[in-house]
Amino acid sequence: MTQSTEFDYNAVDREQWLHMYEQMCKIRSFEENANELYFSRKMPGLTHLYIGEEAIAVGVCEALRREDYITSTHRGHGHCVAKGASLDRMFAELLGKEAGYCRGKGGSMHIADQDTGNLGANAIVGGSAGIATGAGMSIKMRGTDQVAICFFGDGALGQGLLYETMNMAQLWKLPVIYVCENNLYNEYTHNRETAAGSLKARAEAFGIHAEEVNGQDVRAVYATMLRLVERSRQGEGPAFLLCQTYRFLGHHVGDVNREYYRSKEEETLWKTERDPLKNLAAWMIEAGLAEATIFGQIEEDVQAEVAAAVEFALNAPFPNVSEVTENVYA
Amino acid sequence: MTQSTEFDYNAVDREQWLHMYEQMCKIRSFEENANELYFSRKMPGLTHLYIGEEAIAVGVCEALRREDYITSTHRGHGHCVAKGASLDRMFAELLGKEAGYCRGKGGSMHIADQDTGNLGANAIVGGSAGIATGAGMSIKMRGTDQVAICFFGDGALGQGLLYETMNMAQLWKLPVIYVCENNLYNEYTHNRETAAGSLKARAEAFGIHAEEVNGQDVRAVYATMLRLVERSRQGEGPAFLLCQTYRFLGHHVGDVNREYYRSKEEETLWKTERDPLKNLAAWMIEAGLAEATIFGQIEEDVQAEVAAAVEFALNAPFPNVSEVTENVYA
Amino acid sequence: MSMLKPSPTDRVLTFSEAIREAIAEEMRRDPTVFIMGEDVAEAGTVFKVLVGLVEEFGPQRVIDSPISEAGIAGLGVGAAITGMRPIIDIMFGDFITLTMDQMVNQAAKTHYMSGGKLKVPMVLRTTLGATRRSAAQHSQSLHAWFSHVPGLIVAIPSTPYDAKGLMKSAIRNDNPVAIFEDKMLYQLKGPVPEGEYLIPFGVADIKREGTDITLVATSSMVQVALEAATLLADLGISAEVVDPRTTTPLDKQTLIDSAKKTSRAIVIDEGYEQYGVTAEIASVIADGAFYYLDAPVKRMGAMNVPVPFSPVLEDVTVPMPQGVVDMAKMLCGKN
Amino acid sequence: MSMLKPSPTDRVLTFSEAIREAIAEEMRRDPTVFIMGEDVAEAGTVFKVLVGLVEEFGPQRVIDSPISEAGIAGLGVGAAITGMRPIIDIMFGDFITLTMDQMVNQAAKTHYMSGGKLKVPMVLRTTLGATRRSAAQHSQSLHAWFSHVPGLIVAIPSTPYDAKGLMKSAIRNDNPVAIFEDKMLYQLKGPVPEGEYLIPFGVADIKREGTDITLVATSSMVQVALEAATLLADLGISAEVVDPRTTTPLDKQTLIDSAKKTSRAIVIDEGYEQYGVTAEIASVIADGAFYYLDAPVKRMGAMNVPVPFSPVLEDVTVPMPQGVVDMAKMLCGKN
Ligand SMILES: Cc1ncc(C[n+]2csc(CCOP(=O)(O)OP(=O)(O)O)c2C)c(N)n1
Ligand SMILES: Cc1ncc(C[n+]2csc(CCOP(=O)(O)OP(=O)(O)O)c2C)c(N)n1
Ligand SMILES: [Mg+2]
Ligand SMILES: [Mg+2]
Repeated sequence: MTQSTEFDYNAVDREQWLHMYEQMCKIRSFEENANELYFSRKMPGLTHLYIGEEAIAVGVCEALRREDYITSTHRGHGHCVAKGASLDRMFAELLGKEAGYCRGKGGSMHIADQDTGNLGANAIVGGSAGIATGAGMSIKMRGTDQVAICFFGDGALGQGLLYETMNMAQLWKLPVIYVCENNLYNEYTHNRETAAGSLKARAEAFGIHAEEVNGQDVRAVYATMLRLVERSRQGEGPAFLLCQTYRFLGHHVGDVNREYYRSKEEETLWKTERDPLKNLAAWMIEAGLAEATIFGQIEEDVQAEVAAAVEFALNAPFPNVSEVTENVYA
Repeated sequence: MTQSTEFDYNAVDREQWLHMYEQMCKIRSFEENANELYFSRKMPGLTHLYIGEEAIAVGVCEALRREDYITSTHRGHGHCVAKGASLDRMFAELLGKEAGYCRGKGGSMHIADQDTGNLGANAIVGGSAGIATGAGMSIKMRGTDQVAICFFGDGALGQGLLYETMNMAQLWKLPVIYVCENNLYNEYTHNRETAAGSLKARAEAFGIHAEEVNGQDVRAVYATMLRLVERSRQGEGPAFLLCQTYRFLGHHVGDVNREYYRSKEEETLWKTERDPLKNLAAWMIEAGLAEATIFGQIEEDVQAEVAAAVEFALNAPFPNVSEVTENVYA
Repeated sequence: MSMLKPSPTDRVLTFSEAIREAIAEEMRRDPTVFIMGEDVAEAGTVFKVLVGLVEEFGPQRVIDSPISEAGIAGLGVGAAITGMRPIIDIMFGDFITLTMDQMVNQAAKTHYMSGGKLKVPMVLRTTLGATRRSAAQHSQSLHAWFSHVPGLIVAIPSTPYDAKGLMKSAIRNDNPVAIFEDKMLYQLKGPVPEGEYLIPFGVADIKREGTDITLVATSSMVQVALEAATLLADLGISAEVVDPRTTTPLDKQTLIDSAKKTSRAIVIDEGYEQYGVTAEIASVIADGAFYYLDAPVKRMGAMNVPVPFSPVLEDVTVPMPQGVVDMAKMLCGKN
Repeated sequence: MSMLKPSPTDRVLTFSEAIREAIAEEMRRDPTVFIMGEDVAEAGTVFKVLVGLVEEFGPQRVIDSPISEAGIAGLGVGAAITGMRPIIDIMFGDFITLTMDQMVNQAAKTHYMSGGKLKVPMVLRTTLGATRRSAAQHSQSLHAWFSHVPGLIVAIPSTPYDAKGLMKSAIRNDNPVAIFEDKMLYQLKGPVPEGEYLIPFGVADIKREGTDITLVATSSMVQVALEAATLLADLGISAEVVDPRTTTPLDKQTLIDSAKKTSRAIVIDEGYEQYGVTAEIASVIADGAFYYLDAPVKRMGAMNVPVPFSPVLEDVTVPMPQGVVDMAKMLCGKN
């Protein structure tokens, strides 16, 4: 939580902050609706909500271009929205419809959208570290100035693959940024039980430039990422960004009674004092960048957009059964 | 290469240093004979010689008790000898004979000898990190004060498994000591091409106590290990020991022309100035602990023992073909 | 004792309860048994199979691990070689991909490579099965891989009774044993006697006797086969349902004998059909019962596609009773 | 063009040279092709197959990697999705154990899971085969595992001609392709035409025509089968040797047609026999040629034991020509 403070937040356009607010708002509303679709039994299976962590996806993706790559996780809706996917096709995917981003074949845990550079959510914890790093390798070989972002949770630091790929990224100075979303838990286990030593030092051991940031503050995430992305574009190699955050709800939609692994007080603290949306709005109002009413307006607009997207998805047809054997091979 | 200097080498008995010399001598002679067995086509397959690295195996194992565990590598003869195995049964294993430690089924890369706590050489680079760490877990659960040593090469730091297991070792304070034999090469590739950042920091990132030592100086290795072993026996958890070393010969017996990956000068430097046997002898003579002649005497005795062991192995019978289907299941 | 079948008067347990009971009994009996995996302790696994164990045995023996499948499998091997009897919990069968080196190159070979000196008495429990809307990386049935590997034992229970007996045998066995539990079976109820019993490996169980056709089925496909057998009975076809219970070792004789008796066979398993368990079993029967067969041995595995998310697609990828009925009718010449 | 056979007047290359030539040609043709693995550059791999490539293409395209099999497979997937055509070199087939998650959960499924949008045009080359005195962790033939997985293609060449043509097809294919090269074949010589040619996947090749029995053989077992066929000819038995060349996709029709013609078949492959490639092929033939077979389809795989080090033990674990001859004589009723 260092250097970022040097960044002058006022150098950023009011409109851009509002855009980030809107993006976070979209993610939150998307997730609330996904939750609702689950409880009303309209969505098959389970899904992992990103509520509470919105500032990371938005702060990171705001520092990217459309042609930059991201790889995402089982908790991937936020990354997908922030990178620019449209909500209707996302909901359609969650419902297993033909109009979904993956024609219903992937579902929540596998949404990919190459048009916005999203190489896919991944249901294997840490499983996308190779893909993101390989994308970085490809960027370097093709000689573009893209970057590749690898999103993953604190739990993914348990996977050996991550260390293998960080080593190669640093050896070959690949433009990959590892973004660790440390929400303190691996499913139902606090990471003090699963992670020894320092999370950040695990990247530093490979000589990778690493920083830590308050993941509830979109300004800090954005400002830090701008720097890290620039470094990578300039050929300075990979970076690691440790974001401190919290998921406000369960590990997945069905994880409702959580007291056996974390306290209500802890949840309340984060929800009330560290809500990334509230905090951005409060700062903008205080800094005189926006009036309070504008945020309500944004929320309303977003909610209308999300409602329409849900409607679209609910009415969309399922794929034809014959599609089951299509796309096994290219 | 710090703390160890605090150790008073004179506190160690002259007999013990001579014993270490003898052990190193045994390893060297064992390896020279293995090389010869290969070139005279009496040994099936290839083998990886430990010549030049003897001080590590001996310095480490000298700090252990018989009931402590070790796991070893493809370059494992040194560890096996130092832990107390007998040479005749080792040679018999190298030749695929029934009298071998594994009844000829394992060969050079799989010698195991549970009577001396050797849980086995391993032909998967890094593959024994789980076994050693699991042995540490078992020690802790069974409540003994044993320790488990995991020997591996610098190349094994490329394997994710090592990071997964170091994390657990530190989380649970397991009595495991990771001994990295950094001989600079992964087969035919210098590790500056394969390892980014700091090798030692890779253990430190997990909060593991790590030290570095001159792997050509058996005194330093022994003194350092004594401390690390004691820590682990006392329940202070794992440690990591980075040993700087060099293999004097090829990656395996067939690797004879090495100039395309390392220079003759480099080899000569290490062989002449950093030979662990010569260096120990020189120090003992200089410190007045031994006369020059004694080393020649030790060598002669060892060579006789080794020659007898080779003889035993050459004359030993192969296993009966019907044994091929035995020991698949316990 | 070990070969007993459950009796209808036994108390009823779910598949999940039977597994928990087996593990609890063995942990009480033998202090070297412990279980380790992701969220096995307070959460009792994501499928809730182990709920209550940490309360009884404490966190020293019911151990929440980091998300390190290769690592915990490796620790299992090391602990097993040095005197413990670990049970390693791998949440989804799809994640055995991460344990292959430790299971196949280490666990399976240590005994042999050491000339019989070292033993690896460990259990790897994991799951299989689709139709839970979990998509391609959480729905596979990959037991064919382990079945291919000498040195491993692979158990694949289909009833609460078998699940308990096989689990207890696995824990007491001196070899690495992989147990695949179908996620869709956890709530299945069935009789489980109170007393202690074990089920030996390599002994198939005839789940239903019949005379016209043999349905060899594994895991939840046993339920599919039993349903099909009921439907077939209405059509006048008497189907015998045989459950191998372990794929390695495989009770070839019972399978062959059944096929010799009925002269027709279908093999049903939820792994991918290509190069899957059905291939081994079908070829064993086609060879062993060659001179008795009136029709080719047919195979029904999961469709050879990654498991799709969309329910309308996913449901057609696994064998269903009606499909078995249609195939059986064809083989029996009834159309 | 692609279906041509080599002609006896073609120049002679070793298996190893044919592979190198295929890769070099494709690297010249397509700048997105690169190769990465342990000791592939200056050392040209431990088997010396790639010697000279780094000199021609430079270390940017012939890349020495750390000893990170999972990692390099993963990088391959990512590079392939984003426009490159990586060839990932996994030294010993035993080490694919470390790549299973990346190959099976990522490479094989990405195209399907993305609804056809993303493609993974990567090649994983690795080895198989025993009898090199390399013991249990360096001698396995694990191609049955990948063959089981929809989304992967598995090629397993037996001659220099096939090796070149299959490698070129693999590099140009838009799917993940695994190629298993037998370490014992690298020095095998055979005709390879100068010009460009490709071998399509899923097309078996009849290596020798015959009328009395079909020997389906893969990789180096093709040589074993050809030797057996020569010995059998002396006994008056005419054996047809069929090489599937790819296990997935499998050219079922050619195998079945051959068995229909000869009415007897033996399937020979160097993987472990249990749940191995022989099981799939045998059951396909036993089903497809059911009404034509005069004898059960027999299988000969590697013995179901970890590969022992001692030469006297190792040599009996793999199928040998005499064993094939004995089995064929039995099936043909000549004793
Ligand atoms: C390799 C693997 N192991 C286990 C799981 C099951 N699983 C899904 S999410 C999860 C926890 C992940 O924790 P973290 O990486 O911190 O992400 P978070 O859910 O907190 O966002 C686990 C264990 C998995 N999907 N993949
Ligand atoms: C997982 C795995 N990958 C590759 C190999 C092939 N291989 C054998 S030894 C070796 C180099 C090991 O280097 P290092 O760990 O430094 O040990 P050293 O040989 O230098 O003692 C390699 C790549 C292997 N045995 N296992
Ligand atoms: Mg987390
Ligand atoms: Mg080395």
